[in-house]
Amino acid sequence: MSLLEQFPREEYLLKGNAACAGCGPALALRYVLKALGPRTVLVIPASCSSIIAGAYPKSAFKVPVYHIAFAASAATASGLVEGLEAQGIEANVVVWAGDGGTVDIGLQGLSGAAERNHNVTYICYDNEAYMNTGIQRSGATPYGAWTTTTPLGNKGRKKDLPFIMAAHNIPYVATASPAFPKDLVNKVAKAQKIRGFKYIHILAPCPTGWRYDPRLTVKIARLAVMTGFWPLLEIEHGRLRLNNPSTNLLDPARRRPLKEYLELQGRYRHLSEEDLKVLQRQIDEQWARIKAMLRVQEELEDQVEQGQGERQR
Amino acid sequence: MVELPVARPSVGAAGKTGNWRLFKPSIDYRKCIKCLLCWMYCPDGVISLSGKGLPVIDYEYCKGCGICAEECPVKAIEMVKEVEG
Amino acid sequence: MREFLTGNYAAAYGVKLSRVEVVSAYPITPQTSVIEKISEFVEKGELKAKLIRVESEHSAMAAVIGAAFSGARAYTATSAQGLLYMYEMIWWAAGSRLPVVAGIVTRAIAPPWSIWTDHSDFMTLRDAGWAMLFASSAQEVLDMTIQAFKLAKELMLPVAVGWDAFITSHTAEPVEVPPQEQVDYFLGEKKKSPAAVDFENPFAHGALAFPKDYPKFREDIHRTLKAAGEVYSNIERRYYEATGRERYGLVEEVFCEDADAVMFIMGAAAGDAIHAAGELRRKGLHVGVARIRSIRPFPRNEVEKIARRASKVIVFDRSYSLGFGGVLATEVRSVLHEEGVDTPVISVTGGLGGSDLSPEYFEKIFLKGLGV
Amino acid sequence: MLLEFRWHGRGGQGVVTAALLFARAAVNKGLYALAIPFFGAERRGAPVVAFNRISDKVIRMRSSVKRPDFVAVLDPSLLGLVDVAGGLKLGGTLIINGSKETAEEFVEKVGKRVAVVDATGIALELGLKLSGYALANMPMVGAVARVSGVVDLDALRKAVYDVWDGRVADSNWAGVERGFKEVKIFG
Repeated sequence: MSLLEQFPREEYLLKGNAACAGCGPALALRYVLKALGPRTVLVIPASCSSIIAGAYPKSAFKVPVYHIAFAASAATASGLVEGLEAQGIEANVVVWAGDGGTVDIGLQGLSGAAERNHNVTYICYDNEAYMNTGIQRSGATPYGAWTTTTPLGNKGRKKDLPFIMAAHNIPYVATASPAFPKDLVNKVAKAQKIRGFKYIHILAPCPTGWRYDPRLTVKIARLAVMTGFWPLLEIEHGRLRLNNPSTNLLDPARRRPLKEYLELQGRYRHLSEEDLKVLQRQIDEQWARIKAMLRVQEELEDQVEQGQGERQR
Repeated sequence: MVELPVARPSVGAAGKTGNWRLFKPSIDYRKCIKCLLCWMYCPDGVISLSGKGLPVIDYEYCKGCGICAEECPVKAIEMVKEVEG
Repeated sequence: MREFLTGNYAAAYGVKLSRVEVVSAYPITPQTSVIEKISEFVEKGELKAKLIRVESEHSAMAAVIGAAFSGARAYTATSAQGLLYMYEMIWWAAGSRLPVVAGIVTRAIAPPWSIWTDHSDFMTLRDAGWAMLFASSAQEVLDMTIQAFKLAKELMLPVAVGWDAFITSHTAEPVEVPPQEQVDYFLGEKKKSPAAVDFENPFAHGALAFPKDYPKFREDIHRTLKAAGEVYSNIERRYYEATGRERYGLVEEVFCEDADAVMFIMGAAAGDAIHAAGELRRKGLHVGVARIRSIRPFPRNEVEKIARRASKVIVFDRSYSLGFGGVLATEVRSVLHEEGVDTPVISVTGGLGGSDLSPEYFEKIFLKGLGV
Repeated sequence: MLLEFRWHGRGGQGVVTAALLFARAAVNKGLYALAIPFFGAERRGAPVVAFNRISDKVIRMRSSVKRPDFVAVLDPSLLGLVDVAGGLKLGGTLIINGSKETAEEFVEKVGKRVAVVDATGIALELGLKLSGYALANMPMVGAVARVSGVVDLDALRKAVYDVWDGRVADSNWAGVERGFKEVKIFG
């Protein structure tokens, strides 16, 4: 399939918007909207995207948008989708929220909406800090990263929201990256077809906050995946699966050295060897957990299969 | 009539963002293999395709981030300094 | 049909008759039985609404906002802490010009914990761009809830209908429930809201507005609410024409025409004040009660007229602007000052946290006001 | 005409239900009635009160009843605990769930007209129970109706069958009817 077949030409994020040059979230949103098409309504909480949108009376989005307060996006989407259903109107209701609006202030509402399993796709574009207000630490800021509120490097550990969402037993959870647009578009398209609450978490590099030359956005996004920092995976009806190229990265030897990812970013400039080890360990633990989960999942599936076989006998 | 705070879709919601640019991507069409990766990776969607399938940059809105130059597999795009005036 | 209903059940009947499409709420005493009754209607199929049992009041209002943005008729109800928790969204609903309706079962604000009525929670809505109506009986809760949906649509603003915890919310009384056809006729065909999502001509709702653009949105809400008194009066008239129910206006006047002392009061305690006024009249004292039914729009003309006739105005508040004084009293004084009415105004605040307001209590206030 | 009632009982005994049912019956008689629960943060077992105001005109007064014409006491154990006769009007009547002895004792003590009915006994005989409590409220509604003379059996019957149906309605109705018929006035 050619690129053009996979990515419709139609642009729904219009040019001349207010995103910074080289904006990872803008790139990701461009893909998301191409995957969803015009019958989509975005709910956007306070975030960079409230600014990317441009200012009244112009909007950079070619789809309907409801701009809402920080904590309220998931609940607003709940009401929106139920209201549309009540009136027999079909549309994709999609939340497009940053990491602060998702893992911090919006988490209560997100958890509630997920538990109620509304037919909503919630997409978190994660640039790992409050970039819109000027690079303050969020719950999604990784260990060691500089922000204006962690001037000596973040001591906390990045909140693992995809797995927290998976624990809600919603039908679909996925991670994605703008460096792998085909994977991203496939996931959004798949989510669109599943009824219920879908959660997609996109790691979206921010040249302004991560302190790098904007031309490197895709490269850095790619390295985040290739070093194993950001595994591409999906959890469909509870079943975890790695996606290419992360499928190969269960073997640590296949992962690129973490340093390659970090050294391109000014926010890690001060990182000590000790810090690097801590961060590396976190990544190794993450992969060990994924490995264990895949193994347990397989064992469970075998058992269920055997059990069914026995009952049949 | 109710004064509704609604904004309509428009190109250039933030103005002519081409003037944000310090460097300008320049495509060497002799090298271009029409892979369209530049089109795909452009965060601003300012690259369109000519009738011949060649990428064309809209300099009115290109912010000059340089992702296209970075991702071009045959190095057909070069970032050149904007000339003043 | 005549039913025997509590104020909260009456609200639920109002919601049902208004054919609400989305209800979203979070439980809080004393609001709960509104939503319990609505749940019953929905589960029994008597009301075809989506019921979203959210995880917080902030989400309750956010969901109602989302529903209104979809174009659906939406309702929520809450009290006290719940209202304060949804406060950010309260402003959002008004700023968005979304015609949602909220029932506010008034309850004192903690700490210390209290589940009983006063109007402090309701009064926090004053500056937020909502129309604010206040009922004093279950009948009025039902009528006002239905009227509120019409008012919201005509103003393109959210409307709050308040009533007192327990005294109204849990007190049962005979209520005339209008037949569905009458309410359908009154509310009319549902038209597409200009603020609702549009896929053919998409727009972004609530995008950034620079200082040159922002003021006009606020000014329009201000203008709309200031002029809403006439809109409400028309609605009440049309409701009367459709159902034959009573009409009160923005202020219900009892014995006001020839009163020396008039008491402005809002909510269920007005009934006790009216009773007291009746007793005093029997003793030859000319006192009257002016029950305020709408805080936004504020009944400027009515207040002015009533106060001009009287020699003494008493304003009874069931809430404070802490550190300043009674909220209603402040507004009444402001109107009288602007209109050049020099009738003396006595401000009395009482009944906070549900403390009982009896006719005897109001008799004393009247006597004090008259200087007897 | 304005008659005011106060109901005493314990949380879980159906005091509010009694006030509601009684008011409904009054409405069935073409009267205007309010059933006013005094809600506290009461829990099961704690003393609770509810009120009725009944009139031939619309009643706007909603404060708690302080000078009742009739007081109903659903649980005899409250007699020593709560000032059940407090504020009772001159010529008012206390209607107590209890025995002849309780009544005589009480008449002496408060000097008021007292009526008694063995509501608990009736409830137990009819199997009127909820979560372990004998529901004395049904016979008490009947007794209060009879003593006050505000509503008759027809109005009560309609009220019961408006609120409940099936077997629950039948047994509740049996309780109300027996309370109505078995109440006795002393003093």
